[in-house]
Amino acid sequence: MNLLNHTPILILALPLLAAFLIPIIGKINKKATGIFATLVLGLSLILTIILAVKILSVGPQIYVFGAKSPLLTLPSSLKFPIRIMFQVDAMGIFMGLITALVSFLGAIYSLAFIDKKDGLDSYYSLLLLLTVSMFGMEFTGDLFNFFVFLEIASMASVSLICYRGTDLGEPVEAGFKYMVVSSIAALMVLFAIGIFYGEYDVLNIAAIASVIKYSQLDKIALGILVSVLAMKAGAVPMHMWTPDAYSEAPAPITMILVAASQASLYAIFRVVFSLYNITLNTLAVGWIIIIFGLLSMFIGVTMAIIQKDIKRLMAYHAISQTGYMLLGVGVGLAVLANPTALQRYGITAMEGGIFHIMNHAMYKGLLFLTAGALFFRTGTRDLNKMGGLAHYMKYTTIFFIIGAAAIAGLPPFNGFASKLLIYESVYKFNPLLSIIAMVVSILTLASFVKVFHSAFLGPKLPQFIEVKEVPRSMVFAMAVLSFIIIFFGLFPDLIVKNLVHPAVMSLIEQFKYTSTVLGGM
Amino acid sequence: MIGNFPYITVIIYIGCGIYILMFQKNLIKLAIGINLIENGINLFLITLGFKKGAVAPIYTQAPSGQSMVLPTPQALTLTSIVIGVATTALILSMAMMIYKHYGSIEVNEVRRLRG
Amino acid sequence: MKKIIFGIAFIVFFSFLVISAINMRPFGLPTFSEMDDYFIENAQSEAGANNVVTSIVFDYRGFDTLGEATVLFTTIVGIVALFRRVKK
Amino acid sequence: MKEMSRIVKIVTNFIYGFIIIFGFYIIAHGHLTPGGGFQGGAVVASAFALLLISYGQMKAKKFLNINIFSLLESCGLTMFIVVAFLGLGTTFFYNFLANSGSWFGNMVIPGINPGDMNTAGVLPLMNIAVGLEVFAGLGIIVLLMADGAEYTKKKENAENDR
Repeated sequence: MNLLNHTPILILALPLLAAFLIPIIGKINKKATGIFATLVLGLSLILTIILAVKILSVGPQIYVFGAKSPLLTLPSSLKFPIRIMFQVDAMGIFMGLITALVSFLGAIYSLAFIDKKDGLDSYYSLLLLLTVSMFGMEFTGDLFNFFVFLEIASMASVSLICYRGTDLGEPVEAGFKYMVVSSIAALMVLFAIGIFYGEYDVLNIAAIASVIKYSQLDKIALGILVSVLAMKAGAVPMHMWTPDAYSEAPAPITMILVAASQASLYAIFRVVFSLYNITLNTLAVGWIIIIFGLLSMFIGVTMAIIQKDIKRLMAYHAISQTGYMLLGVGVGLAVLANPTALQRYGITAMEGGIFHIMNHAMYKGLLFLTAGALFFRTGTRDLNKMGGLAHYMKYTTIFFIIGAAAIAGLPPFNGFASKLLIYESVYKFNPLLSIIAMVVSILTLASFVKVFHSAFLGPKLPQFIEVKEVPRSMVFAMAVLSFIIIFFGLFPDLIVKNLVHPAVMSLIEQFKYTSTVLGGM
Repeated sequence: MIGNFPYITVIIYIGCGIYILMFQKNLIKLAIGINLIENGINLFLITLGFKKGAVAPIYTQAPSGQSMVLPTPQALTLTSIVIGVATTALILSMAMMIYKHYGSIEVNEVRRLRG
Repeated sequence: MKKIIFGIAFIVFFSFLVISAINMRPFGLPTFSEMDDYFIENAQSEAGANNVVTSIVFDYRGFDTLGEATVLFTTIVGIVALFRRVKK
Repeated sequence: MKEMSRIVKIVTNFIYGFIIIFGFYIIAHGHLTPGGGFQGGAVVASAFALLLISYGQMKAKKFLNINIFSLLESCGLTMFIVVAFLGLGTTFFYNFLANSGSWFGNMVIPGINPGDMNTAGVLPLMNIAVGLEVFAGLGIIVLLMADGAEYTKKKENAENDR
């Protein structure tokens, strides 16, 4: 009965139990909900780290629900699994680490950020549910279970976007837009699951991957899944909801929403690499993902330069950075078929793309937290109204500089490490793509210099006289993020070698993924 | 081809929902559109699980000697119906709140977020 | 102009759906059904319930139903947060 | 919402008890007859909606109290996840009570049988937990949306007065 081989479910079930208890605790006393939620998220962060160490040393972990033992995947008389199971491999736990860290820091940040007057228990309950649904999306090995957690993620994020909507109109409009987009996405995912169930009468990802034949139906299911999950991840053709949703949500929630849309990005990679892998013609689908990435990069940054609202500007940058990840992994997918090209630059491209997911979550989270700090003190998000804040908010200025330098890809910070990997490998695949990526990176730097100048520099404005530094819990959250950014920037190969590389290999080797389930322990 | 006629009617049903979502301008109609697609896909799942001349998979006083319909789509549809209820409840509450703040529920007038 | 783009997108998407409906498996006779046959035979002995669908919903795929109850709970907390009276 | 005429109220007083009992019947017999936690909860919640409509939103607040529903809902969900946790000895959702002779553990006669309530281990407990959660939750949704309709309608009257 040692709890260690139950860690995959404990990471998820403890915050879920806490989320159910919070309305009761909220009735007893208001303040306790925040601290209770932060403690539970801290506990699940520790459990995620334990699970990560175990997976990187031993190998992918399986957890079957309701069977005689957690590892009994196949019932005695059948050749494929019938129960729901968690299949956590290196890629899943890589995303799990991002989710755990981002939501723990978001909870600490919102201890001081959210006003204590009302609706506190709803806020923390929704924050826990959003975290649980992201964990579920990243750990599950069952298609329908992924659909249920996708639905919880969209419900929780819509409710959190509308959190400030009781007396303001815009958050509810942003929430409505996001709700319509994510319910269409979830329904089309359900339609694709119906197609897979109709064809193979099985719902487990590894089991479908072993019998998939890339027939006419599978092409349609692949088309639906990739386009719909790209819409959820904020890629260009359907990115209209991203600036509204990110700018109207409270700052810590925007940080977690960035990680939530990256969970949909992870879902695209899981569908494309673990479900189809060689069976789909990799060049065509690879190029489609590359085009998604290029469009997102370019349109994201060009729209960002003309923005006046600081959070909308950062939201457009989030779209353009998602383009980098799609580009990196798209190149990896395009050359998946011929092993020589894959060894030469395909794997480094994917390493760059996936490492960029972690880096992006860190520095985009830091930037949104600094924007939240500015909003917390000055009450406005409009760059024209702000000015000369560097005089009063020293720490926030330092954190903003670190974040802006990291997103622009300046050397000592983590953005540079992953972008360099992408530039190198994409250049070998097709020089033009790499040049576009560099131009976009320069435009990113330009727009952040503009933000830094208009928000922080300039004379002391009269209306900001009484502005002082943000409370300690917000500074602590930002400090942890900037420490990670600097640490990843200085020792990138340490992270790439023993965290990102196993994740990439677990995506590429579909045989290992299916054999852990069907091979049966 | 004619054997798959139930699937085609379900697809037409989903098509109406998508048509509403794309071309209607009223928020409540959008909610109805999403509900149509939701029910359409539930029907699609159920028609997947049908077996000719079979009985519901319940053993209490079941007519003896008959095969049973596939149970898994019914379990999936149960979950999907409750998700439909939750989605519709949330969308309608947001439509109410938008009406409270903007005074109208036409998509063209509810457009303060620009650019 | 916007309407034409939407119209083309709608027709393309609708044709995808119709193609998938046409070469889906024949309506009354499911080609593969080992998983469901296993449920029909073993639900009574393993889960002990006469109603096979309930045994799937709560025992074989119980984690889905936990996720399901969480979806309903999320919606309710979201609506409570939306309609709360902001105490000035 | 204004309250309905007297006839509706009398009929509602008579009927709503039976609807609630029927809902609990569906919840309790979830593992024998068609139905279960979700369907039974929805039937019971329809009784609350009937009361709300017939008595109008102001009066219904006296006997349909949101705090009790919120408490019931959290208890139902906690019971559900605790029952799932109890199976943690082997795995998370393990049906440890089935065929174990204790609470709901009688052996089931294979094949067609008249159905015995005392079977299917964890399933009846989960059915009751989910039924509790669904009817309390849908009760909250119905009350809040009625409340929201009043809240937004006041905006209309305010505009007309201005």
